[in-house]
Amino acid sequence: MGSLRDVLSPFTAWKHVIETPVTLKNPIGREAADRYRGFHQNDTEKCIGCGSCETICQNAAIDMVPVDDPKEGDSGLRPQIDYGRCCWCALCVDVCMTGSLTMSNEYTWVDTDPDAFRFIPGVDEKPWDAIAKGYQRPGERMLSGLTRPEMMEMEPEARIDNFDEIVAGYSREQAVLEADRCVECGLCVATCPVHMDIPDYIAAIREGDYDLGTQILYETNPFSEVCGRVCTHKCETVCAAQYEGEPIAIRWLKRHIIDNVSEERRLEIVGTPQVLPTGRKVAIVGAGPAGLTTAYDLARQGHAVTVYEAQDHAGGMMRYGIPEYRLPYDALDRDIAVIRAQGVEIKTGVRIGSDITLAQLKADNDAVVLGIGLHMGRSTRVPGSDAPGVEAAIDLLRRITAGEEVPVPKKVAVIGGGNVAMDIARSMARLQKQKYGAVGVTVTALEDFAHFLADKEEVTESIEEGIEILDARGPQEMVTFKSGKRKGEVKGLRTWKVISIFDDQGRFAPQYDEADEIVHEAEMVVEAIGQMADVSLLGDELTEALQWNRGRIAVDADGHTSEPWLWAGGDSVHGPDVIHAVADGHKLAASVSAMLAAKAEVAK
Amino acid sequence: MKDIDKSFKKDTETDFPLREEMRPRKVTTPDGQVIDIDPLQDYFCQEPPKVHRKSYSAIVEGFYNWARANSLWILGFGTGCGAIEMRPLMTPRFDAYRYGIQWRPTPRQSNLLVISGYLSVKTLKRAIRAYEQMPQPKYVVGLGSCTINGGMYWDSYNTIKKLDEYLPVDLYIAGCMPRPEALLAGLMDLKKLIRKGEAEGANRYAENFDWYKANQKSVIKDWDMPDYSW
Amino acid sequence: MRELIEHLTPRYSLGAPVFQRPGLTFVDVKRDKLRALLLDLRDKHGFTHLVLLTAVDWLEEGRFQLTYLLNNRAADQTLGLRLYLDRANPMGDTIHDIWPTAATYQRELREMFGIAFPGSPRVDEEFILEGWTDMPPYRRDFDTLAYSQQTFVERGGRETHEPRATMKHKLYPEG
Amino acid sequence: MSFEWIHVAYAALTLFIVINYGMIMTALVRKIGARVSGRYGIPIWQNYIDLAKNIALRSKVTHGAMFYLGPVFRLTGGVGLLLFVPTIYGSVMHQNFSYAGDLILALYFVFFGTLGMALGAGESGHPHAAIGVSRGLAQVTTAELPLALAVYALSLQYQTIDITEIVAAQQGSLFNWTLFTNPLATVAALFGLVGTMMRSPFDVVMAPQEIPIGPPTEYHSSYLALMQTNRVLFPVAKVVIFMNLFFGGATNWAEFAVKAFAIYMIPVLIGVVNPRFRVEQSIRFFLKWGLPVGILAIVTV
Repeated sequence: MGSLRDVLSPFTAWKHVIETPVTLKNPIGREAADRYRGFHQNDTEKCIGCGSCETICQNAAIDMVPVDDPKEGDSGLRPQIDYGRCCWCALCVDVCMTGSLTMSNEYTWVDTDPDAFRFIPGVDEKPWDAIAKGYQRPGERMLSGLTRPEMMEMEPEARIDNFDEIVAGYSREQAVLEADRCVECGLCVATCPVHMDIPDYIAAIREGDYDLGTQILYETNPFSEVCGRVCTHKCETVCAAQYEGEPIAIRWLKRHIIDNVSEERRLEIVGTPQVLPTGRKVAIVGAGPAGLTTAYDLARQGHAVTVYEAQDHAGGMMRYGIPEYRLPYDALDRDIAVIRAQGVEIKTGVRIGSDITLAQLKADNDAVVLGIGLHMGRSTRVPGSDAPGVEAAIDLLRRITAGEEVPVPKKVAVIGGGNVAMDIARSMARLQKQKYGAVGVTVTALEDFAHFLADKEEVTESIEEGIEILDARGPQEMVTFKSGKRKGEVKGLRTWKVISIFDDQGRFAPQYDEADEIVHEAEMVVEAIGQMADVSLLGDELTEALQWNRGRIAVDADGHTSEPWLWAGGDSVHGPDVIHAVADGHKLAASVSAMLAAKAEVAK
Repeated sequence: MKDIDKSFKKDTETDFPLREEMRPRKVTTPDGQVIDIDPLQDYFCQEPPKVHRKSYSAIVEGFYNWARANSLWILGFGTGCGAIEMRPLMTPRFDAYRYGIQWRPTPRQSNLLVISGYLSVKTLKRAIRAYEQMPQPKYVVGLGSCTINGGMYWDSYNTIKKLDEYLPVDLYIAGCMPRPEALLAGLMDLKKLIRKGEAEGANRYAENFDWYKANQKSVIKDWDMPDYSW
Repeated sequence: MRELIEHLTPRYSLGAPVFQRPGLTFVDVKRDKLRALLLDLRDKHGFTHLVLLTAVDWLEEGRFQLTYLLNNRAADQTLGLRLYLDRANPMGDTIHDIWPTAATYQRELREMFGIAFPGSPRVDEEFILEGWTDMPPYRRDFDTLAYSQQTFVERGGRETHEPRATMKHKLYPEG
Repeated sequence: MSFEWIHVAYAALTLFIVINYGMIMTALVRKIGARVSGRYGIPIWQNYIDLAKNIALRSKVTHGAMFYLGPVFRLTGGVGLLLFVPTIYGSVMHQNFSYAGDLILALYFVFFGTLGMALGAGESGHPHAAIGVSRGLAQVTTAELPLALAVYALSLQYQTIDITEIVAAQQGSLFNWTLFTNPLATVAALFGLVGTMMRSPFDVVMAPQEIPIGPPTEYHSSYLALMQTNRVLFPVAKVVIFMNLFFGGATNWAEFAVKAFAIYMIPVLIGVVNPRFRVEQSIRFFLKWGLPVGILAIVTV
């Protein structure tokens, strides 16, 4: 038995009878903690419909449902959440790439209808839409990495006196790290002009299955080496990863695959055409990305394809426009070798119009495809632009590639702010370094740095290499020697400060601050303000017969010109860009092939 | 979504044998008499549930509904993790008793069956029997995701996904688990339903008895009880 | 721990030990040596507590792994014994007489993995499952989602769309 | 005292007042208990709602005549106890049917309800009910032992078995109450009171948490309503006996209300703050502490 104290002590509890009860007066609807994980909210403007929330949901509680039409970088889908499944673990919020999906701290939802517990946050109006409290992913906690592994690059001192490739490519470890950041949403696929299966080949990297990766690459693009290096990577601009860090380095990952597959293995994987020859013949003018892609596709279908190239080597602008330090020639050759292996015959050094006429091609073939590119530089047409010492960038680049001797003065001025301007500036800088041990290149661009046309890394690297880049400067005159032995030759470039480039209607009409004038001393002025196609090969008669659209050959959606036997595509039709040219090539091939099939049907 | 093995087929051939103690047999009584025993027939009532009409007078029915609403007796039967959220309501902090809500230990004295979260097949069997033993009118509240569409046990081999296939549910409360406050809000909503005379789940159960039984039997393989028990 | 393992290895032909972390060691054992080893560990080396007995289904390798987790409380040491059984005809040896709790674990393994433990009390009776006629559900070739879909009714009306396919369908229907 | 029919009406009125008094008082006591544990507790009219709800239930399952009679017997116990005891001393209206030997009858009625319950619950066939009944009877028997002994002591002291006479003997002064004239008997009787009021620590039989609610496990709807009515009536009736025997009875309704409430509060005071005894613990307690006090009360008279 216990003591009397044990018997009496319980009675002290009676003191509570006069105290205020601890009961909550009105518990219904009581506000939850500030960071309570309650019902979902979604900022549908911010949401890109990448579906990461759906993928990560362990309870299969999320469906992606269409609420809008897809746009670039937005699938138009939005998550619909089934509260008959959700367990409020907030993994979806933690993984949300844009941070649009959050949770309010509201938690009371009672309904007699079990089907009512399914809703699209942000679209179906709910009482908690405007609640600011609740769970948001803490900023510093990300489920995926934020930054790309740093690409190993040559230091400026090491790279400036040669044309060796600057970028080393990812190592296996780096590539896996980067591939792991991909959420496989596939938004990039639509944006890529050729719709490469980007998430799939990134997954192949993760698995270490480079053969599969190569196979996926070749399904949509025969220029993996090229695109792995110099693609304009539109895909990276819509990448879901960019909303929380850097976009996935899709281009480098593509290159990583192709770096890990030997040329022989690549030929084995891609193989040769698995169909009987159709007996149809197609001539393609220009061995650039558009022409070669067309050739690759048509050859795979069993057609006999001949490519005519005016230069000594195939590759077009990829070889003659892009400097070697960005795209080594042997890499390009490896891509072309695969295309050749499909039975494509490439006749180099054959100029249409002089060596063989288009009429001849038309007569010998079932179809003719023009992929002639933009090989003529535009001129600024300012005073003195026809003086000796004024060069077209595209022409200079071609001559450097072809191994011709080009003049290398100590001081060079470049007009233009695009990638071609950077290419020629950096190429000239290298030649100067080799010759004089010092760089003396000035780039004057019409645009200011905020609106620069060239890629950021191009600009950064140029500056690293000692190139002077001046933004918002409009060329006014090529200053020439007025007298002396070098009379008429260029001695400088006079530019004015640009106030605005476009007028109110958006037309090109630059305004200058004439007081801010600089004369850039230079013995060579390079114009890099754009290119045009050399359409002289068409001949007068055909030029007359074809329809034109602002100086370019008019084509329909499939690349078919107004002449039934003639197709055209690539840079000359759609402007300069490798990946667009490849896309065009596929389109042309499909169109030509459809026509050939129709012909075969008729022949039967 | 999880990957699924398309070639997987569940075993639909094998019948589960009736348990030994449920089989009909002969028993010798202490005084030497030999009697036949069929537990399924002898121990249980075989009468199906009836549809009970409302009171003839609307005023009386209204008063009754008011009384029913303000005297909710919950069967203290926690089927899943949600039972843990039901307990705070009994504590001084929430004090559900002030709303006329209390917990009863026996289905006979309860009007409300709260299916508190996931319901495994094994528990479903008990829940059905408990529900059927409750006097009419009776109510069922589904607590949490699991009762709505399986919740986090959506791919489990032994929990049911849709509670309304097996019992007539009056009300669902979303959450995993719902907080006690949400549960209390749900009970207040149920009170409104009862007062409006819309909580007639027991009659729905009686009207669609065959459908409910078929659904119940489709998942409970060892059905060794009568179709209706009270 | 290392000394103990070194001491026991020749006598019970143990496999190579894995020193997971301080206080936790795993080692492979042979079936015919298990019983003697367990008794030795319990009676002479202070491993008096059977923490758990569980199984792993190595489907690809065609075997079950039984893990006997023993704890020496005084020395704060846990020793996991791994024993491999043929998956086609899994037969374990009951140790309920060494640790009575093992009988419960063995009932569970019998029901969930289909591993037989002849002689273990009530081992063939239903344990957690009721009216189960399918293959033991913890086996990895038992697809729980597929089984669930074939058995239970889910709430209808749900349909999801893949972003990539939706965009492909809408933005470039031609392919 | 001669019988007149009007007494039936008077008794019904007493019954009505006492039931309502019990309804309100038990709710109030529950509220007080709730306050002790720091909450608000049930609304004061909750007992009426529960009663109405139980009557309003549509389906009723019966297990035979005895099942039905169980609660009836139980209620009879309560009603009988009340009716054969003078509720208000000296009042013609609420004298009820008290007669010369009513003390013995009252003692019988205290037990009668439990017996009826045992029969009814047994009929339900529910094993929990059977377990509950055996546990309940065992406990109640030992709890009533000190009460019975106290009553004997009282009848020895006052030389009568007429409650009205016992009450009459206590009139005049506060110190004429049995509480002061025979405190040992009072204490012994209070053991009985605390033990049979179905409150902690002696409520393991009917506690919801224990072998689900024991004897009434099968009772529901109207049957339960009957039992509920009894549950508010019976304690008050029992309290009335104690009031009459030990606390000087009541001469008007106000005195009745105060005294009944005060006596009712004795088990409440203990019950609210104490945990439950198991059945065998309870039995041991009554035999060890209640029984000697009861015997002592008889011996000292």
